[in-house]
Amino acid sequence: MTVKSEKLMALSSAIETFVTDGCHLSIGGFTVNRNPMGAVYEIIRQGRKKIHLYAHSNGQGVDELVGAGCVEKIEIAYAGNGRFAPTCIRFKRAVQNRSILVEDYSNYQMTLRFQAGAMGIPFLPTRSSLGTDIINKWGFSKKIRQEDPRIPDEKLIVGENPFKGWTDTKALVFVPAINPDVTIIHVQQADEHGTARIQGLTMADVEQAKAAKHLIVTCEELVSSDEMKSKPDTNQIPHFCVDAVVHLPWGAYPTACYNNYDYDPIFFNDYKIFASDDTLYQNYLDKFIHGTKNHQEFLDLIGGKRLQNIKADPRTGYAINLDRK
Amino acid sequence: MTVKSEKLMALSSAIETFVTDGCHLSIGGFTVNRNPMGAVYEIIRQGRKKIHLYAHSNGQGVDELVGAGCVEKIEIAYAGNGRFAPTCIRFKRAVQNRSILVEDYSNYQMTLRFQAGAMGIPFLPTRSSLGTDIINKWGFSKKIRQEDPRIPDEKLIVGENPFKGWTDTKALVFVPAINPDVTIIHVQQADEHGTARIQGLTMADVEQAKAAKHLIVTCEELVSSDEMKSKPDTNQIPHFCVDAVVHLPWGAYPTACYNNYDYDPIFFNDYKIFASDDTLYQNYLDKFIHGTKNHQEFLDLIGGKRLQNIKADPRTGYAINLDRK
Amino acid sequence: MADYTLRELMTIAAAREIPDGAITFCGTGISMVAAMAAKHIHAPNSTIFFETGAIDSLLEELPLAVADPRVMYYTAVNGALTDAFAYMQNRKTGKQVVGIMGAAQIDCFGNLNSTVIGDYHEPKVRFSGSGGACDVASFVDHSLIFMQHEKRKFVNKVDYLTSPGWLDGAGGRERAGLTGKGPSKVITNMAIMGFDETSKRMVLDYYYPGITPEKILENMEFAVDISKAKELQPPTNNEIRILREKCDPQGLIL
Amino acid sequence: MADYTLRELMTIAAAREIPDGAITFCGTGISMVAAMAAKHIHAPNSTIFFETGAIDSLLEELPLAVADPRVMYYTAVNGALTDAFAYMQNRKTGKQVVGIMGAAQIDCFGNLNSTVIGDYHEPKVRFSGSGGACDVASFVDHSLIFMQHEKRKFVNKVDYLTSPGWLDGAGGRERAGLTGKGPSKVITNMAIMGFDETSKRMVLDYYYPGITPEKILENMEFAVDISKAKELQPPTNNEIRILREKCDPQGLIL
Repeated sequence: MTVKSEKLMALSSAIETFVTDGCHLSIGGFTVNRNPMGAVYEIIRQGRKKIHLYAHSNGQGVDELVGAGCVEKIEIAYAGNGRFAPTCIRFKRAVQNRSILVEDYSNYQMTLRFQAGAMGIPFLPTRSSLGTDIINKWGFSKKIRQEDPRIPDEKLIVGENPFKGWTDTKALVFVPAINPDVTIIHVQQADEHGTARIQGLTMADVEQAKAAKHLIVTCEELVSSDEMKSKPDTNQIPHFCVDAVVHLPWGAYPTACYNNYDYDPIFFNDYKIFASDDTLYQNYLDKFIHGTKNHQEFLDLIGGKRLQNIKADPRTGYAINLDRK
Repeated sequence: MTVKSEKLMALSSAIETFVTDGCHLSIGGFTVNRNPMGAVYEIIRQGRKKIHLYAHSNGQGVDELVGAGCVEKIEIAYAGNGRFAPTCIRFKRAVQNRSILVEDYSNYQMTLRFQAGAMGIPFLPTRSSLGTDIINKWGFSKKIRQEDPRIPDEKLIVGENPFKGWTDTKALVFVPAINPDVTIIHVQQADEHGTARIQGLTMADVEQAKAAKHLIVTCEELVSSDEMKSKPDTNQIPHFCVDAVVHLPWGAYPTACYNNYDYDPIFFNDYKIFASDDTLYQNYLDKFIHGTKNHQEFLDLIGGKRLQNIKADPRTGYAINLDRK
Repeated sequence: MADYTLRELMTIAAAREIPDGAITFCGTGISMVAAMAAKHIHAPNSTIFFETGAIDSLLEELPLAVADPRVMYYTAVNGALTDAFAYMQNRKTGKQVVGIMGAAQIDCFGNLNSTVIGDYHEPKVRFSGSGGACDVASFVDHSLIFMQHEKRKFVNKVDYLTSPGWLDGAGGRERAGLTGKGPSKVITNMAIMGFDETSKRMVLDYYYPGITPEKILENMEFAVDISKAKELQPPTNNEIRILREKCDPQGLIL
Repeated sequence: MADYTLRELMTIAAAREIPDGAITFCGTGISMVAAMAAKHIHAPNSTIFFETGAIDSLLEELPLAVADPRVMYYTAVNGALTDAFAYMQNRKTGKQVVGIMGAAQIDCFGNLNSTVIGDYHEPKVRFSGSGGACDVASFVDHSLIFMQHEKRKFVNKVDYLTSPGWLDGAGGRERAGLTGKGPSKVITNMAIMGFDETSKRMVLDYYYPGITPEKILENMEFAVDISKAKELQPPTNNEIRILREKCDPQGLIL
């Protein structure tokens, strides 16, 4: 009853097949953690343009896609990278240059929007942002919204509570569903059919995964279905949600992958310098991304010593006493 | 930093403190599985009356509370017990006698109602039940609804999609939140502060727990906080949601508790006979519930051999080759 | 030709309707056995899942309820009710779902009653209620219904409309705002009924060996088109063997 | 009196506002250290949690982001964003939450801007955006704000209202439909500001040793009532010791 899975792909094929110019893309992870960075770099290598990006707080992944010029529009809650970048540097520049269009939401709103997409409904209600400019100020004009059927005609709608006064609520903000053309997440373990296991916090990855029309899962470790099915309480995504499975060790690097490796502070500190200057940033892209054929070559350029340095301690799941200054 | 928890209670105290006559109660589990049966029997022993019960598909727990005369009104999706009772027998009788009032929802609707309660919002939207009598026919009159502020003034509301046509949806059913006065769930493991771990399917227990004003957790095994915090990916309910923790081995018996014990087919087959006759049922209550002081005495009456028979096999989590005819 | 019981025939008839690659939603009893039979016979890539949140259960032993611990062993994911129903309402995964249901009453458009006989407030007979049946019937494009073929069950008007079929026929679901489709087939102890593509009224597709279309009509309150009905191919030896050896070896359901 | 830095003083000032039993929502940086300090000093039963879904993290090492793997180790529950924000919006648990935020601009009602300086569509300076700040500010009854005390930051009107404070003052939140309360305190490098109980306008509660109320007013676009202001008690030796030894021994934030 086990059939060799056609979902198992090389990263380059998965990106080529599902991530097209102008596609609506969502990536998993959160700031310094479990961004699908290998996939992000491959998108940059393949030169994708005009991507419409959905993100709650995907610091590093967002900044690199924006920095490399892949992104045209972005719906986002938070573009920072913890202590390493209070505001993501290339993102900041792109918005100030007006080379990308941005529309702002709160983190919970973006999460609810993915959740609504996963649930197959048009919206979810919340009280978050009542009385704020997140409701009043739209990043995308009515015209832009109407031209792309994948964007709802209105940003957020304030409505009455249909159950008058129930739970002491008068007004609500209705946040519209997102159904990305493609979502990419990086997980600790998956089998060849796509069943996936995330360790540590799942962020909004599960909702993003289930909301998508196509789902690419890159995984640290490709394991047997027997191994996955032996511990089903720890799995989150069933095979039938998944379109492509890519075995990609260190696939979240330079962001962290809990129980596997930490984020690389050296990378982030270097990146801060590169990102702050256009020429240095172009050199960075030329050397590290365009100058490498694939994620393995990129990792080789970083060097085994740096990787060794951030390997996770088995007790805590991160690299203890790592120099993070 | 560890303070002896005041939440740790005897079952009788927890029920006495939180489950009052006329309270709105929700119990966890699903048909033959992980119903908080020890707590149900204690509610019966303490003679609680006029309970307003919320359930999606809690077969055995519902039928015993109804059978013992504790319940006045019930909002429910499914009152059956798998192959052992296509319709729960005492429930069927009580509805046909009109000794309880019942209001019908679908299973997803009840789940969404608990989820809305947990999310702190008045309703959630779905397409389920459009065009059906689940919308048209109310179990509780307008008058009953208005007299109890804990019941919304309307059962379900059909509304327009505020994002016209978004996700190809025109109409939606808005299902109102439930915030029970008290929820009781039975879990495999908890610590004295209330952090809880469910193994196998969580059903709607997590949503029911978080929706409640007060939460009682009965647990098969009381473990240290250290044990709980060492495997946090497998925990679902944090201590701050919990009001009472009760250590109650076999607390789901005669329903199953995954990885611990199976359901008891002998009990269910006997129950079917008792429940089908008013006198036999009264005898059952007198002997098994009122005739025992607590859950341990009840279990003693069942006998160790019966319990031994349904102990879970460690590989599968249930009792293999159990005679279930 | 295999020696078989009527219940086995019904199970096989339902199993044949489940395509390879389907995500099969099933309840307790015969529908679970039909889903298992499909997976063992012709749909190895189908996935059995339960409203309780268990996905792709091994079912080494037959569960007697959808919350039976036997559905939790060796699954792809052990989730929750929130997840399970969301897969059905989800626009990508919902299209792959085949739902299997039963009911106490059915009308000519496949609308189901599993709630009460008689008045809702003064019922003559109370049943279990919807469970997840209304949900799956509301959401998915492909559903199968098991029924006993009796006049009191195939009625002009259901006493309570629990689970939506094609509602009032052509365009009915769209008017109500439902996006999925009404039932595909009704599998009874006498026949397989389908629905007319245009009018969405029930029609007789297949009658079982030894049963006449006339006998079937006698057991329904409403008339159906029998003009295109054919006799059903009985189960093969292989189908019956798999059913008995792999799906319900303990004879708990069949 | 202890020797202390201004940053340490601010951290302690915030920590003192966190009651025992609180569920403390914090972001990256100084707010995380304040939450840890409260737990180590006077609020042992407080629970630190992050919008990313980590509940009651041990924080053996200081995280540099709310998604840092250090927040995932030895927690009560590792959940998801859906869970974390629901605890804040939930009517039972939300009442126990103390939120700690920062911003680029604040107005006299405690409304915050962390999105842009200048026009939204043609920003002079772009910041990170709301993250979870707007959510926690919308939901909870008790929140603290860290600010640098500068005229360009304490403004008559925020360029973009990212996170709701008391909105337009008395009754403003109710009119907008918000159920939680506006901010309790603003903790700056010069002072602790509160809000008038009736008007909800900012007032000066405490000025730091060596800072005059007049100097504080000079660093704000809008005037505030300074009539009830007192000098703040400096941190104790014990507070400073715990801060340095237990909360940020590597000096990553302070």
